[in-house]
Amino acid sequence: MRTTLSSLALLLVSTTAPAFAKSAPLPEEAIPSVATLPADYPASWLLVHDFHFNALLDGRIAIVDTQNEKLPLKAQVRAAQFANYLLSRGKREIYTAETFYSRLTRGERTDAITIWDTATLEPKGEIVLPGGKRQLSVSYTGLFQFTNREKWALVANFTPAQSITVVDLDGRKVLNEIDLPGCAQIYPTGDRGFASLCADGSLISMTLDDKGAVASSKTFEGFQDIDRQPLFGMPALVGKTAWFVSYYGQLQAVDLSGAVAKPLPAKASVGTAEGGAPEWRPGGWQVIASDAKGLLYVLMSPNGREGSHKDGGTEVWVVDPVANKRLRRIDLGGLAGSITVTREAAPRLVVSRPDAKVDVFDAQSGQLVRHLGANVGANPILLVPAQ
Amino acid sequence: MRTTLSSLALLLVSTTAPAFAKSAPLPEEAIPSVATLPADYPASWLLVHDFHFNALLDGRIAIVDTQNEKLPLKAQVRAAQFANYLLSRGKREIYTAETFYSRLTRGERTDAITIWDTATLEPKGEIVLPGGKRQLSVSYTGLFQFTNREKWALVANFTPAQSITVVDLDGRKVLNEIDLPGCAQIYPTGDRGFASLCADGSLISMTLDDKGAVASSKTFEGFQDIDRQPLFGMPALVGKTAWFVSYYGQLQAVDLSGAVAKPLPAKASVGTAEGGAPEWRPGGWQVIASDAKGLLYVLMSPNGREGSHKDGGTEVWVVDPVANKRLRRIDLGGLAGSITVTREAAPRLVVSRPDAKVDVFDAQSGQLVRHLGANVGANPILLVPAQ
Amino acid sequence: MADFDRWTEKLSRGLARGTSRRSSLAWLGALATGAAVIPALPVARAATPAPSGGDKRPPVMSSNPQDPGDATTCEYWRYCAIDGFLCTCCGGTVNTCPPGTEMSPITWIGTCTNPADGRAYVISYNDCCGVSSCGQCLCNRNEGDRPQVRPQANNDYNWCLGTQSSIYNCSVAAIVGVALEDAK
Amino acid sequence: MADFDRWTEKLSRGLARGTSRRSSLAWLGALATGAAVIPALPVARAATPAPSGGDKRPPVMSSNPQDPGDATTCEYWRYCAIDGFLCTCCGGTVNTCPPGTEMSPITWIGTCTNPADGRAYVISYNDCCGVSSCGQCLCNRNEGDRPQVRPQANNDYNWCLGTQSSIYNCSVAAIVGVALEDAK
Repeated sequence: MRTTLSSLALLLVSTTAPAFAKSAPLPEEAIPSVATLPADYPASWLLVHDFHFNALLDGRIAIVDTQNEKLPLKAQVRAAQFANYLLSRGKREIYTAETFYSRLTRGERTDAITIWDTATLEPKGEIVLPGGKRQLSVSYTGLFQFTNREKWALVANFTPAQSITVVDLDGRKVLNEIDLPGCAQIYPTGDRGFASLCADGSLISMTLDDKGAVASSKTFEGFQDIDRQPLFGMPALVGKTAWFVSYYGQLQAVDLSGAVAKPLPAKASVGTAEGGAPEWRPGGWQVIASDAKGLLYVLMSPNGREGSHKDGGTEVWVVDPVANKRLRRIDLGGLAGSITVTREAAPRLVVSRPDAKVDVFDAQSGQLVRHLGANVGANPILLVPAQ
Repeated sequence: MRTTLSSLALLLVSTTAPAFAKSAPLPEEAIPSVATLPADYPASWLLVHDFHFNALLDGRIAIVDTQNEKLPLKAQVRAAQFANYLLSRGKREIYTAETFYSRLTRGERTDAITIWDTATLEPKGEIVLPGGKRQLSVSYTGLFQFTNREKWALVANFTPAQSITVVDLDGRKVLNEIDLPGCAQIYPTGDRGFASLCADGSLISMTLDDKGAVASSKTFEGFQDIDRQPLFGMPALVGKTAWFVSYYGQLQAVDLSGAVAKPLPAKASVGTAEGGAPEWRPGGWQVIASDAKGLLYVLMSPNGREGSHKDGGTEVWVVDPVANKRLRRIDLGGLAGSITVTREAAPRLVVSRPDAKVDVFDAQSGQLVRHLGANVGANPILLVPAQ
Repeated sequence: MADFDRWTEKLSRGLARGTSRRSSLAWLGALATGAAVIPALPVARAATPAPSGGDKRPPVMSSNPQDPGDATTCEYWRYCAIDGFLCTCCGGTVNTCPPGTEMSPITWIGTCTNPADGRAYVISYNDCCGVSSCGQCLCNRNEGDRPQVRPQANNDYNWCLGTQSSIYNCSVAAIVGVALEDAK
Repeated sequence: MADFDRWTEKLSRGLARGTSRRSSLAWLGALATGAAVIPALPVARAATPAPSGGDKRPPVMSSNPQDPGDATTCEYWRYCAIDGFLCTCCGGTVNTCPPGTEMSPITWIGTCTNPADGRAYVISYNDCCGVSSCGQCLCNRNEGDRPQVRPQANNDYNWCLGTQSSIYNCSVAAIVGVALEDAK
């Protein structure tokens, strides 16, 4: 009798019930059963990029509830091979820009944007990106951005020729490709445009027409001094103002609210402090964040020197950039690589550690609120608040 | 000047040479440069399945030199999504049987065998397996086997309907599919056939014709008692005799040399010992190995009880199965999950640990020879000697 | 699912879903051989390393004292024959798959003794599919696990079968019945 | 490679291959601004966790005393601006890709000071491509690393470009020249 019938049957074993109370047995449970998420994620949630160094082609977005110290991981979304991602709160969609090969590591390359429903995390659609040119690099928010009121997305390309693909998310199609030699990172401006940083230190700002073609372009020379004050690529946004921080702690603002980006004359600094060896400098991957009041939070390394800018930091310095005044220092009790600040009523400073642990601090008092443990992913390098 | 010219230029910095001896500078080094392997792997090498639990779709075969404690990892071969693999010494080829999706985790499924050159590890060809039915499970050697003097391969399928796909490796094509309801694992027999274990405890042996169809089939009832003495799925081979070990340490042999498998009457046992709690039993993933003299090595757990059969073991017991005599016990100094024995002049017992460390012992003396560290992969669950 | 063994599918779906459960179980029970004795206390994890080490999680207990234990640990009673990442740690629960995954309709089953009521329950270990390895709370226990020749008693298979994708994310442990009527 | 910026490609290939190296370097050297000061001693690893922890490896030293240090550690002098898995630990060497991979023809470069001779060498950090993440000896150092607006000075890019596959396995650190002629 060579059937699975016998295998099933032999599983069921005779047991003799010991002397327990004669309660009713636990009920049978409904399967299949699959959880869903609220379509609108709470302010305590983050979309964390688990970059997955040991399997870069198998990265993920971890959806994380920072208020839940028992079960912070709410779900995982595929984010293959140096992916980038966006959340549209209005459309209740997550977008991943990914790269695939027909044989995992070899064969035909396909770049595509996948559209995921925020509640079910089921894919709703896909837009293939032509040319196999999507920029693959350690995760920056500026490689995939909305424009045109989240109807469109801009994708950075690097072959190493640099360009931007304009995608109509709602229409599920690619609109245009814009050559952008010598410039990197995308910062959306106004209704339909973006700014980018260029190799000579300039900032370029382009507006787009309704076909996704360049309508106007303006260059601001000398925006940054890449030799003396290079800027970290990811700024913190205060409203529509992007605050960049340099390797040495200088703060520089760009107004992105209008059709054309406007570098602001206001400059500030994170300040200095004793105790550095040789000095305190910003250090880490995602080193600057803002809160709803417009304060900036900068991750600081006490071992600042040439090459320390990705080493991570042990303190967060809180700065009022308008007053150019440091308000306080938060001791993280150990090294962190990335930081963000939530928009909760009581804002939280969330930090990820080199050992994949995530900790939550009170952004105002600087007190530790809770440990989330190493329970959200292998390499949580980007922390993006859901609100 | 927004060009990469400037970016290159700015990299080159003025340095003033300190007071060093005026030796010639180190020469420039030739690039590109890619290493190759010897086409015939030495007896100290293993093909280790790194199952990669944290990214199952991105498993690998690690090619490991167990004599090299500094750099044991010689190369990695793709082994995607519950892969299986084979090495043909004669053809100097490695075969991987893998599963791919067009969008990494979703989309169109493709099962395929890839043929890799042992020296360059470049793919030489591919044979697509139809039907998306390849068995996906934790790695067993019996899911992908040669027959017909390594000209053909047999692939286990599970949907959960069970069948075997017959593949002509040299002709790069699929020959046939053989239904095999209720049976699992492939053990090649004779020139062109295989045996398999079935759910009623029988062993079935089939011969194939030159088209890959079943020419004859013979069933041996009562080969194993799955309730009282279930056999681990992977036997150790002594010549063409397969020695299976049961969950309780009974040894059972099958002669696979002829066209039809022949269960041998000879039975043996790993024996018993004091100090178990409650008793010593085989435990681990790859729990039995042989040496060139025909001795068997069985990984033993001191905590043997129902369900302990995959818990790993702390000792290896060496048994002469023909004399039914235990010769010695080797203390592994900690838990191991898989074992093998090389065919080196001085045979080595190689064990992998739950923390991914690999250790090498002298198979004769039981003395530790060297630690290879956790330097070959994340989850080394199968250890296959290259000779 | 074109290649399914229809008979097997129907049988295992029936079991897994709990539909016609009582009759299937009674029917199967009549054939049961009473081979293995299920230990009352869960044993240790098997020899697979924990993923990304971290602080110990706070326990996740059910609100029902008749279902005792921490569902994020391998020692929880229902996990007596599980092999994989615990869905409780992955965005699901002990019997619910994480968002974005699909639960396998067919599965392997175990028989685990609930220490609170002494009953042996039939547990369906359904896999959640279509998202890559969760990477959290890896657990392997093998009480009642038998070789691959008995598929429904073997946890080495990837049971992401009959799903759109065979990619494995995590495993749940759902109660689908009490092992024998006379155990009540 | 159809989409390559031909000018960039030619320049960087020339540099990376060492062909016409002397003339390119002299030409580029004339434009050098002397901005960054390369520290003489390598600094610590960056904040990426080590992969599968294990026993410390025995050191792998070159046979040349003028090339000192252990090529399996992040502290080796040539790695001053590397980011990735060290190919020495993956089946390659400090300047050779592992079997089965393809070396990227274009790359980022760093300028590292050799503590044995005090010279600043131009190091080409070519990526090895077509096999998934090696997973051994992860190392990130950033001396001279600049933002992504300067691609050849930035180690955040996946430099598996112009290769058959963009899948990243590990990185080598090959000497392609001495930074300035007058440093001799």
